[in-house]
Amino acid sequence: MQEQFLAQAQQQVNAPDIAYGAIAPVLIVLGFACLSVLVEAFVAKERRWGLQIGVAAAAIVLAGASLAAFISSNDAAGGPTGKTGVTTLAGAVSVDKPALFLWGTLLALGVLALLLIADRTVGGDMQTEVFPLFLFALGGMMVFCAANNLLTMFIALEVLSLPLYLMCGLARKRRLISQEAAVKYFLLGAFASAFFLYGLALLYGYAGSVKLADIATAAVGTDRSDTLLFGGLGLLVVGLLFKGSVGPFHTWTPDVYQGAPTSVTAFMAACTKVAAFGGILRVLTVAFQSTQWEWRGVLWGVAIASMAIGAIFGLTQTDVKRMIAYSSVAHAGFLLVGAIAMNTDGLSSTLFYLLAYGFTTIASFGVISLVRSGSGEATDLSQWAGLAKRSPLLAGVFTFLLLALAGIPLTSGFIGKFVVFSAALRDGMAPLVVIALVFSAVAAFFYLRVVVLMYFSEPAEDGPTVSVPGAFTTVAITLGTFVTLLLGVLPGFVLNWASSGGFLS
Amino acid sequence: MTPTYYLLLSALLFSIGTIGVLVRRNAIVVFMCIELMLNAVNLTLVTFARVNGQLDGQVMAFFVMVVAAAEVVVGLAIIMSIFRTRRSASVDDSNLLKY
Amino acid sequence: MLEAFEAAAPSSGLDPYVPLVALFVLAAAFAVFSVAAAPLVGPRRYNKAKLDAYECGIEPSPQPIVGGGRMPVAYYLTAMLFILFDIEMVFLYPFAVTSDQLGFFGVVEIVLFIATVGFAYAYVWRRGGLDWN
Amino acid sequence: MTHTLLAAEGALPAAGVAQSAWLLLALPLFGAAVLLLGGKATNKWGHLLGCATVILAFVYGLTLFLSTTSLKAADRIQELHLFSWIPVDSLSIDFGLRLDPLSLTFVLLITGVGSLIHVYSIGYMSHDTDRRKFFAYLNLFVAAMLLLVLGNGFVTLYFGWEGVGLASYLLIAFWQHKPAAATAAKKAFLMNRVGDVGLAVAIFLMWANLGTTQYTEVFAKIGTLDGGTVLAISLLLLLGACGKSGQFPLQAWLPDAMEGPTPVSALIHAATMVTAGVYLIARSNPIYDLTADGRLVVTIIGTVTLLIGCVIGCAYDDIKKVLAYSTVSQIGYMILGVGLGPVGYALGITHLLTHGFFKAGLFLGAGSVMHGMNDEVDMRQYGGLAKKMPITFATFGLGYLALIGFPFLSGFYSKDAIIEAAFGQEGWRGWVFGGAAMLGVALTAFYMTRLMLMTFFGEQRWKNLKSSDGRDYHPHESPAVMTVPMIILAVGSVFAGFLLTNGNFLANWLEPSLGELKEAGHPPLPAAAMTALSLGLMVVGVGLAWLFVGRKPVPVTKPERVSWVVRAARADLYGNKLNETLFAKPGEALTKGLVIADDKAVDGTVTGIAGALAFLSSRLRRTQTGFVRSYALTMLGGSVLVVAALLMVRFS
Repeated sequence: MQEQFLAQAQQQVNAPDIAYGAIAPVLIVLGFACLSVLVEAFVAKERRWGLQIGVAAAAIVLAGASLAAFISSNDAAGGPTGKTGVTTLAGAVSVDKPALFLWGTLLALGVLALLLIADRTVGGDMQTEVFPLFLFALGGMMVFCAANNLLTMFIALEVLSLPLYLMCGLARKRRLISQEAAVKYFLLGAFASAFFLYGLALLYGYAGSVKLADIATAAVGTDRSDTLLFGGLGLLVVGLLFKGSVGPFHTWTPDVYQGAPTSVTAFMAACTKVAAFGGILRVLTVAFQSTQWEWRGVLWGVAIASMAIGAIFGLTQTDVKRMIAYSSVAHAGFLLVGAIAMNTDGLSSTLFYLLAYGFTTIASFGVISLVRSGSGEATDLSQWAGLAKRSPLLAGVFTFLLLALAGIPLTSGFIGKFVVFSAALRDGMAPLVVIALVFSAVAAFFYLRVVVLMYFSEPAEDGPTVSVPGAFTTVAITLGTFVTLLLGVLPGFVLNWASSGGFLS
Repeated sequence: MTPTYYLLLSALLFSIGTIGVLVRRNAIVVFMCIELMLNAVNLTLVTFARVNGQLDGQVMAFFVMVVAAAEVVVGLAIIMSIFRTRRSASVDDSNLLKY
Repeated sequence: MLEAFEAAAPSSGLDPYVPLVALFVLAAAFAVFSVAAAPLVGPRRYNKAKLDAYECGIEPSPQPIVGGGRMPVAYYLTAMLFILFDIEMVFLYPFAVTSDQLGFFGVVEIVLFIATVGFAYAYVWRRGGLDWN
Repeated sequence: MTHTLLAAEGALPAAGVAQSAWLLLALPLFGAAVLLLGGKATNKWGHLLGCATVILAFVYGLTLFLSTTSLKAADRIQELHLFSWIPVDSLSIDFGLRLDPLSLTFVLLITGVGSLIHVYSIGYMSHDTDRRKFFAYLNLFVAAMLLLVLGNGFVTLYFGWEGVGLASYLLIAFWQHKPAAATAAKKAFLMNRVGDVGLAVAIFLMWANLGTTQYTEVFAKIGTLDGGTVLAISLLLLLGACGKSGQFPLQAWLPDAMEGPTPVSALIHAATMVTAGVYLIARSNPIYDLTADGRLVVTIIGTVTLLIGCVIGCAYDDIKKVLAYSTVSQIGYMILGVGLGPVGYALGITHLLTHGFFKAGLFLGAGSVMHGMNDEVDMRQYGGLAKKMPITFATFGLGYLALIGFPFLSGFYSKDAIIEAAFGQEGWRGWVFGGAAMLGVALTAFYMTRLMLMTFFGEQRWKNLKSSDGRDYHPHESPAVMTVPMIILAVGSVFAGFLLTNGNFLANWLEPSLGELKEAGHPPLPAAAMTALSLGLMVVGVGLAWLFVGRKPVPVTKPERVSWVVRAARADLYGNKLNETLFAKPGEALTKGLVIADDKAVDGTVTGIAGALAFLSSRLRRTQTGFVRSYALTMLGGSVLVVAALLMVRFS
């Protein structure tokens, strides 16, 4: 041991090359997050809210601009399809085509979520600390999608999770359930990261490195015991599936979605899912492609369990936020179907699905935040009866979004399901696709139940009022709905982008 | 040196932590059990670092410790705030969100 | 699995730690012995001070309802801050040891790191986290 | 196999007039958009715009048709590429239009009949406050239906398929304040979904096995698949067709759909949308050519449906439901026709066209009767209306004669051709299918004559009755805006059959799309004998109807029924209530049986599964206890399972 120390001491350590252009979006988001902390510290209370919105918006806009700049220079650098991407920071971060797509998705969804969080006219009863937390979480998600070794991935996982735990508990009005959501999410999240970490440790023991590419090399030929490999893979995947709220690791989802402030739920539902599945796709493709015949059957089972749990539990929910939570569990199952189709179609279709699902979900939560009774948001479904008579526009928009979640044609949800299932079919998973179709039919029941409730029931006497949305919420809902429609009619552009290239190891 | 014993010990600690999460009611104790799990992982990492003859595992243990510390702070903050409103740190009392 | 490790592990290397283990065993034995022996040999006379959670003079507040006492929130807050800033040192030690080899880049990195921690410190300070009351 | 060759060579890019074919979709879509987005501002002229877009589309369709007829037969398949719709590397779906004789035929049917019905609706819906919305939905329907028939691939077809489903749903539920209408719309929507799943899976199968869903490529490559896959695809397509076209076992929604306004019944649920299934099968002819078993199932479904439709049609007193079951039965004929393969594709389409004319005319006539009769649909309340509504009577009568196959009217040409082709099948099939189709002729004649007699002839029963809203009946002829379309359709009912079949005009025209019309094999009877037989059966049906309905006054309420067939037979001697006992009762029993089968088996399965799932759900959700420790246990259990399964897979 000491000899090794001495041996290493002789060498001059070279600083790793850093492609600042490639990682600029992440640096900007995290840098502005630090700036946002300073604003919290030094700016007077009454001026903080507006300033924080400005800082967060500037962060996302600048990050988006630098992302666009990098993409265009990257495309210009290579042949007709552009370079595949850059691996930087001594191989810790890989900015490849899927990572760029996911970053774009995260930033776009981040704008919508920020709009919902920033609107104080309807929901905003949170402290200004929500903004730095939001930026840190967003930065963590971006790193998570691009992390090329497991340790970076773990740190990113915590950077994205810890702020989210706190954001869940920020509601002032329904404080008890908000705090309960936070404590549940935190304890279970920490529990899951412990599993992830143990998996990481076992894989380190197996491969002697935590780089995804090294694990892939080791899996092809090493004398270490496969117990380490598969034990590690199992635990690692459990940690990832937890973040993606895939059943049976979904137990936190309904409680947390219901308890957290609605704008935070929107952010969490859309962006965490994007980040988690970005991570799952990268880990499975880059590190474990050669062992797919061993783990694929197991993930089949997990996907089926998730779809079944989401669809069946969702049927009898009485709270609209809980219902969307179970819908997200079912969608996680569909996404997993695409993620385990180990071909380029599987990758691009899952990326598309993530984008489509994210917009629809954020818009849905935006709508939910508008329906209020005297004691705050009216999330109990019985209060939604006959809403169409009171507010036809809102009910119409929500119906459209529910149809998108159910996967009816002319919505992005349909195209998403279509491309995911056809990718799975091409990979010879016909039985799984049939099961997925059955469960998407079952899930359609509970979306339609809400539609029927809104249109064909008599409104309750003391029903909720629909508050007039502030400009921010209006913009968020409009954008989300518009993108849902646009991707349902003209998905070509996004599909092209999603399928422009694979992972760089 | 037989790394197996270290690995077994760390697996044992990890299991004790897991079981602690399942059986203890006090949120702080539940949380301490999670910390125990993280530290069990640290032991595994350090053992493997030794087996592999590298320093990577030890460095990773540092990172895990820092992350664990951050987790402690966030966790205690959340548990404290819920304790202030509820006057109870039992995880079984936080039971409004269900079904 | 075991064979693989046996092969990979260096055969010696634990020797420097043997005294450490001995010390650890002795300490543990003493602790167990003291705790076990006290109720057996000591007189059993209790008063309020002896039943206090801490006997070093600070009154636990609020008074314990049942069992062990509760500390005021300020204790926890300070403890949390201590842990946080203390643990960050974990990165400074390795840096200090290898700063020669890391060169200028290492200095930049560690300054950035300290600055980041400094932001958090600024927040804590401005928000009154360091005030006892 | 001319068509397969053509398909393999691919279609020509559209040129000349055909390059503007997107107008066909854009015009009605534009109308729908203006009317829906324009809101109340368009109330005054909305119906006129709605008619104008469809008429313009018809005019353009006619131009296109004429320009295509001037081309060589081989050049008549054209494709108009519009844009790349869903391009992912290997999944590339183009949005394009296929302009060939088959799709153009449908364009003319849809826009032609559609124009007439739009015009008719101006009068029919004149009292409705939501007339603008009605026209918007109708335009939306026309656009979707045109997309369905014009699309150049199965995905485009599916898009249109769902679009017409949506329009149909909206229009059935147009009077949603009636609970029956809302229920019927829901039923239609749900039963269509069953069929849609079949179509979707068929498309998935094509995609998975052939890597494409464009017609040209699918048809070119379909021969490379093994028989089982082709059979599966053909059966799944058939399931889709059954759902949309109200074929057994998914026929139950169609009669309920009559809760919608009558023009909707005429356009969507008689002339166009419900024939989409026939179109689908005819369009997929290269697939069906390869699988005799698949075609056999199609013919069986068609035969069963045509009999079911006839029998139930005999039992109803509701004029629109009788017509609806008649539609079910006639589509059964068409499905039977296209199921016969190369000897029948063109025959099925011919019957589809003639049926489009006369059934639309019949529905408009029924609408006109209801318009004059306070929206009453029970035929027992009618009677002797011929004098009060002469134009309606005349046009309806012509449609009736065409439907029952009266010599030299439309139905005579198109239906007999199918019966002859059915008899021409080998062995037992010829006798079974031909015989069933022949029997259908008699039943059709019976129920339609019964309808005619109860509505237009006999005692004026309405004189002593009041409608359910308490008003007296004052039957009157409808305004010209309604009667003119009826007259045009009646003219079509009379001449269309002759014009289309004269010198095999339609079959030749469709040849580039459907292949050459083959002669039926070896009919056991000479053609003349078969014609005579079917005419004879028709006369028997008419005669029986007159015997049981025409001679005696029709009871205003349904008479009590005798319960035994023996007593029924005895009552026959007095001609007393024979109608009810011999036909209505077994028919009713059959209907009831079918309704029970429908309720208990089909609906029962659906509601049963839904109930079971809801029960399961209400139990299982209790496992979400709210205790964080039990959640952790679930997660731990899941993790142990995942790790154990991985290790088992690896080490077993």
